[in-house]
Amino acid sequence: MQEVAVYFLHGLAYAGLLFLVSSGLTLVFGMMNVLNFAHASFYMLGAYFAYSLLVYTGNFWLALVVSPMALFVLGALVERFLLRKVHELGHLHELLLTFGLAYIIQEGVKWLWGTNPQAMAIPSFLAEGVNIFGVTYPVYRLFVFGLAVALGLLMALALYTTRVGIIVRAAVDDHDMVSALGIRVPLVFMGVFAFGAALSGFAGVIAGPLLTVFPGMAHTILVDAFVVIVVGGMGSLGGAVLASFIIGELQSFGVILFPKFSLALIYMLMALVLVVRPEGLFGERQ
Amino acid sequence: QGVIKLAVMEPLSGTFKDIGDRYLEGVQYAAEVLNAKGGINGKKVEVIPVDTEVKPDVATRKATKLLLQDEVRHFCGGTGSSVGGAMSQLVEQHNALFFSYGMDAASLTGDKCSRNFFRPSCNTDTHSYALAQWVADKGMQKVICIAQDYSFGKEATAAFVKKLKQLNPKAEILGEIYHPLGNKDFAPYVSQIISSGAEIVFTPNWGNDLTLLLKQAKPMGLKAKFACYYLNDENCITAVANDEAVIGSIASETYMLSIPLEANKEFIEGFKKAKGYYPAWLRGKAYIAVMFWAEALKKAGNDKVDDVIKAWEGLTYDGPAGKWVMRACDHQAQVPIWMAEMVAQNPYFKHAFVGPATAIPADKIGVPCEETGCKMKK
Amino acid sequence: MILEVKDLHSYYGKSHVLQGVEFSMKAGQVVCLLGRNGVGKSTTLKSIMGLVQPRRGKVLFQGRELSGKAPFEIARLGVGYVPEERRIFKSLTVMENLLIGVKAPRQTKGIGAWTVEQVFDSFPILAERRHHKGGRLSGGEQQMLTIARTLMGNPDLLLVDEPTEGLAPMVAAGVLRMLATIKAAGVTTLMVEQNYRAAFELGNSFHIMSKGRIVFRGNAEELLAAEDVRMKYLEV
Amino acid sequence: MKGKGSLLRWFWPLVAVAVLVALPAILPRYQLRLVNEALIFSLFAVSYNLLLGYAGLLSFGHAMFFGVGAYTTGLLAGKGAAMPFFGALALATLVTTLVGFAVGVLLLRVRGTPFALLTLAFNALFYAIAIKWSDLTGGDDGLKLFRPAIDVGITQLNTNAHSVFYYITLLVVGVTLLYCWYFTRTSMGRTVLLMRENEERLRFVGYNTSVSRLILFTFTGSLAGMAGSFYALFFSFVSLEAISIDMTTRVLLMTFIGGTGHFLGPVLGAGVYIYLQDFLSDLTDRWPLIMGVLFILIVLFAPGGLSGIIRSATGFFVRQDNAKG
Amino acid sequence: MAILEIRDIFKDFDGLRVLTGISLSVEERERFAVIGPNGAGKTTLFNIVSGKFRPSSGTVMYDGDEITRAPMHQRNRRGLSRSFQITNVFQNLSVFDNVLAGVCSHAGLRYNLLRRPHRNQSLCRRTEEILEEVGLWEFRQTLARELAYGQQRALELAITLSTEPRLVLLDEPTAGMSRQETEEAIRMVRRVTERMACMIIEHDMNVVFSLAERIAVLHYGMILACGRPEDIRQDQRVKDAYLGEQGS
Ligand SMILES: Nc1ncnc2c1ncn2[C@@H]1O[C@H](COP(=O)(O)OP(=O)(O)OP(=O)(O)O)[C@@H](O)[C@H]1O
Ligand SMILES: Nc1ncnc2c1ncn2[C@@H]1O[C@H](COP(=O)(O)OP(=O)(O)OP(=O)(O)O)[C@@H](O)[C@H]1O
Ligand SMILES: [Mg+2]
Ligand SMILES: [Mg+2]
Repeated sequence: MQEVAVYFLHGLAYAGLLFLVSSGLTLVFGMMNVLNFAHASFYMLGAYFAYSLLVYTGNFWLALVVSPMALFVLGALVERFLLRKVHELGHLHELLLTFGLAYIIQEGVKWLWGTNPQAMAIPSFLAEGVNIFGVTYPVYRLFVFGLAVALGLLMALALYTTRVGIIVRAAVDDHDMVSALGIRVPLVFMGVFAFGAALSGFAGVIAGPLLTVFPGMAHTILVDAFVVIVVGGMGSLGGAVLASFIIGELQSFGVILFPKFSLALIYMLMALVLVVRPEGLFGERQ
Repeated sequence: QGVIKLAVMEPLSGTFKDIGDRYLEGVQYAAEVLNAKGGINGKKVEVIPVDTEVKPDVATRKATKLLLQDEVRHFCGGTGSSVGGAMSQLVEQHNALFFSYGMDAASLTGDKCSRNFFRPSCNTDTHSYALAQWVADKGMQKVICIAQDYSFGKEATAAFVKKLKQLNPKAEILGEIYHPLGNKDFAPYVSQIISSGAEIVFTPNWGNDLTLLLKQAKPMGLKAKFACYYLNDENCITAVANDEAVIGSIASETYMLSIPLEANKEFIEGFKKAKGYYPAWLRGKAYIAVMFWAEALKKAGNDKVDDVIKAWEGLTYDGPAGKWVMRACDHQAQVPIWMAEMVAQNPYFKHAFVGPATAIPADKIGVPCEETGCKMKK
Repeated sequence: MILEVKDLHSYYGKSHVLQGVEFSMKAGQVVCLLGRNGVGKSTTLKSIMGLVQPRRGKVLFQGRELSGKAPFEIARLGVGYVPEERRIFKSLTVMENLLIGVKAPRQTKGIGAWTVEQVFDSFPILAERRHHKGGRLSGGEQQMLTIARTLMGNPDLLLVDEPTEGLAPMVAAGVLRMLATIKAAGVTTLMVEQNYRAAFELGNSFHIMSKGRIVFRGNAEELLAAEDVRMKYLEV
Repeated sequence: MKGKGSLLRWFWPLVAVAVLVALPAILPRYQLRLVNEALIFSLFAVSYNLLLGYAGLLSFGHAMFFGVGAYTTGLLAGKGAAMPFFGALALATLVTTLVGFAVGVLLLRVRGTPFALLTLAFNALFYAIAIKWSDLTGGDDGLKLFRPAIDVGITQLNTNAHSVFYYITLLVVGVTLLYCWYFTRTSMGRTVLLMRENEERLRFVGYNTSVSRLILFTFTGSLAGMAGSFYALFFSFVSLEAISIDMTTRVLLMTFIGGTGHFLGPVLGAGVYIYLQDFLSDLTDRWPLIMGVLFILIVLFAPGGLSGIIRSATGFFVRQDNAKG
Repeated sequence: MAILEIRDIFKDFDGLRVLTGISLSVEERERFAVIGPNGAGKTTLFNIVSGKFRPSSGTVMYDGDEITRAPMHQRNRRGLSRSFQITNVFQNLSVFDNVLAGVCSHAGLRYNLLRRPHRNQSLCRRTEEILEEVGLWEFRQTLARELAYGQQRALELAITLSTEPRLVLLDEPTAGMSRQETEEAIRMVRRVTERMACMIIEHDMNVVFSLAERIAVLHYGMILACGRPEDIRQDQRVKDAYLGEQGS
């Protein structure tokens, strides 16, 4: 019983991380119909920015705040000067653009920061273990999960109670109409894209101390995030929550339950969902 | 008159750049040392770095260019068994020479062995045997293995388990855990290790998979120590960024800074003076291998491939890592493996690093010629 | 003149849909655009709103040039648009649909100064449904919601495209009554309506369109009198 | 009049063929090898473009077919099994055809972005299989193989000779590419275009678009498999690289840099990519970055790729098809 | 004998009931019109007959066989063809290729890997014939998207006819046409549908009354009335619900 609880906790921490990455991805997809391949690259950049900030200032909290802000700006620039340019060429081109961008960021990161995994120091109280369920459990993992929940709640609150949230959700439905109601939709798009980037960057910062900072980190989480949005339903925030949770737990319990298939587990889940409900758990049927 | 061109086939860009760079530094230093003494047989050594990107097709394409356009006959490299396989195939076709100081797959000197390929280094079998020997010597009973889920991880684990069972039939293997290559979250695996109650954890993990395993194990309260293939890596230790997580664990390698031999002390001093940093791990491995190769050239008296092959077979080289013998039957060097416990206080770095090393002699861990599966065409 | 449209030409690809539309409106008026299917009535509204960019001609709203502006800028100047396909936001509740219509504060204060309460007064059924998802409403309710949503922006000029389309006669009558209320509040309305008889009381002026041009202008009596025009352009 | 026209029409193709045939006599061996490699990747890229450019399907999984072709060849021509040259080639192509069919069936229902995502997932799955099933694939160590000699009655052709292998590649790849070009004109090829334009409408004129999608997917898969098979024979070695997402990225870059709007675009792209890689990687370790920037620039400013640029500059790549409007 | 017979069709979209128990039949070579206000479910009915949607319940019989669940392409091959309310052609292909698609399909040349339709004399001739019939012959090399709207509608019709159907469903074939164009369209439809049965949705009463032999009036997903044009024109319920005072 105590074991089960521990594995459950393990799953939660990764699920939290995954949610922070995939929620931005799914939001951007829902609104702009663009599958952003560079989304995970923003996550990686978030981690690297934070790493550099830590090297120079030594202040983790500062990095936690500044790095997502930097990514917000970067995201806004990407949307304004790249994505919007190819918008009229269609989704294929937008997708290819983000793909190329991911490729460049990947190479750029290797160039600027090298290929060695880098460690990020965290405040010492976070580095400890605490005793729960009679076992030692790392505080940092609880911290990650806590942050993810807090951010998820904040986001839901923003999306479901504020005017901006209403606009964002309306623009998912029909953005021409939103524009005709006097709302500057391009700005909203830019904002959402930038916000997604910032969120992803934030996830990168908190992932850094847990998973180290290295050039492969974008790719490893990208595939998982894709699976999350396919399973959850493309464009659905609630779907992202549920799918992140499922995948986090699946990877955790999969280690003991299906050790032979650990590699293919999430693909099998995706295949299953696609057969049973091609539009994803929370997705809308076309 | 003339030079001997030595192409170094390493990843100099991409994910494994850091590995390739360090190997290359070792080779380059060896060339400097040789050239400072007048070269080999009166010819200077010219090092040609080649970026393989760890892609066999890229490696062979570039090597072919060197073979056909630049008349390069000598190649070396240490990263990526697949590059090794492709290269050994290529040099056989063109009758050139390829030697590796790092590619571990036993098959390269086993069923895939080639007359034109030499391995002046250890392989997975000997490396695992050495760790098994150490575990057996310490009388440890409860052992668990965790490895990356691909051919290397499996081979290394299989060899370890086989040897340990031989040496200590009472030892209990509590599990063989395989996780995906490039795994993100080790927490569930660490929990599994903790609940198994193992005394020692065998792991052939490398790169981030090793870093993360060590890093995530500590705050979860794992008490057992790790017996590692690749802990002798200063970059890994800095990335773990927690000395506590590594102290007491075991590193094993053909070369480490703390080898208590006079030749090693000389080598380290010279290297530190020339480069300003220590020739830890890969640099040392590459250096020794190149020096070994140079011995073969000296013995042959020229750098013609056929002569060098003949000369290298059976040659002995007494260097910074002890006495190495190049076996003729499979071109696998018979080398001692050095073991060291990680300690906080060390003369090299501020962070924890290898303590005093002890050797497990080559004859205890070698694989007999008949068992390698090598049928070399002469 | 609150709205002046001069020699407006719009295209969809190569098809020349508006071929020189000209008319103007006084503040407080209700003008009905009539005409058969596909003559360009909706396109006229879209061209004013900036949803279709006219290639030639001018639209002046309160003396300001609209062509070339983005829809949101036009909306912020005080133009409200009710599209013909309803286009409510399906995943938002009725309340949220209304809230989104509240524009950023603009310089000229709108006439009616509509609030949510007022809207609910005028459309009691929407008040009942305020927490329902837009997509679940019936066609008539959706139509009311679309109009109400636009009113929340307090427009000086309302562009309404076939507000009674596809509505049961009773519902349609309700919508027209509501437009009368809006008119009484002083909002200028440009309305496309197929069923002109129903709009007789509401409209100050009737423009008939054919092939992208306005071919007839007149008030209700004039329209009734012009039997030939009606036969040619409107009736079966 | 007609005779003159058709003579002119055949002039450039004939010159091209003559040059290609003469190359072994002109070029140094290494340069010939590069051309050979470019030829193999041309086939791969053309097959990719049949999906991307002609059918409008963005796949991130084309390397799985390439890889399956390569591995099958590796097994057939590896130790033990000594298949004849063309036998190995044909069998590898056949195996990929079957794999293409099976994957195609599973992907029938999805299009657009989910299609792109799922092909990516399938590629990852195949990669995982190649890693795990190391008894068969050699896992990370890869597979060694030997180019089988070809029996021609009295003597044996030594396929290890550069020019011999080059001529074989030229012949087989050339004929296949010729067929691909012909394919775009056959009724099936036209169906692919129609399908991209308006799949729903196509069903209402009596086409079973599931069948046509499946045929296309299988066909492009088998072409990619053939390219993979040649790749294996060319390098005499197969590694995970052949089935990795990296390989998909490679073919995507080639195709897009060359241009998706023209049949020969991907051929141009493959050539440019191989040469740029060879040239740039000697100059700098950062060549992938340069490739990435080139790719982005093309997406942004020249969606027609290099062939599009050449076309608008010189009118050389005269529009022969209406693959792109 | 009826070529098309539909019985008790219901259709829901996520709880929204669009069709409630439609039954009707179309005779061989009959021209049958469906009219009704926007959103009454006319297009939905067409979509069910042509196979784009499955009905929630009810059956569709074609030529004596049940086809309720048959995929669209099979229905088309048996001679059931449709046009679309919103122009739905192959925008980036030439007019000729648009029609050739249907002609090939009818000739069974759909997935052939060896034969080239453009080199097939008889197919090309047949395509040109159809283009002549709808008056698009001069435009055969033009890309479909470059056609004027009315011509696109004609192309829509040409594609529909290209598979030589026995029953065609025309969804507002004259929508968006000028009066003159409409007159021509009526003549054209009359001419080309002589050999086949035809079901038309139209809002233009001119078209409906000059073409249809029988009319069904759809209102809120139900058939309000069904009969000959004269009767429909006089029907009080129809006047109230749809025609309004216009009819009188
Ligand atoms: N997005 C579009 N693309 C191409 N053509 C269009 C588009 N929208 C409308 N059209 C065409 O432009 C013409 C004018 O359309 P418009 O919608 O303005 O007509 P309308 O007078 O409002 O007719 P209705 O009574 O049917 O609403 C029609 O022929 C229509 O088919
Ligand atoms: N795919 C769909 N999903 C949900 N609702 C739909 C769908 N298609 C149609 N509807 C709804 O079904 C109703 C009937 O639509 P339909 O298109 O059949 O009307 P129609 O009679 O053809 O009208 P029109 O004359 O305007 O073409 C409408 O309220 C429409 O919103
Ligand atoms: Mg309209
Ligand atoms: Mg309709």
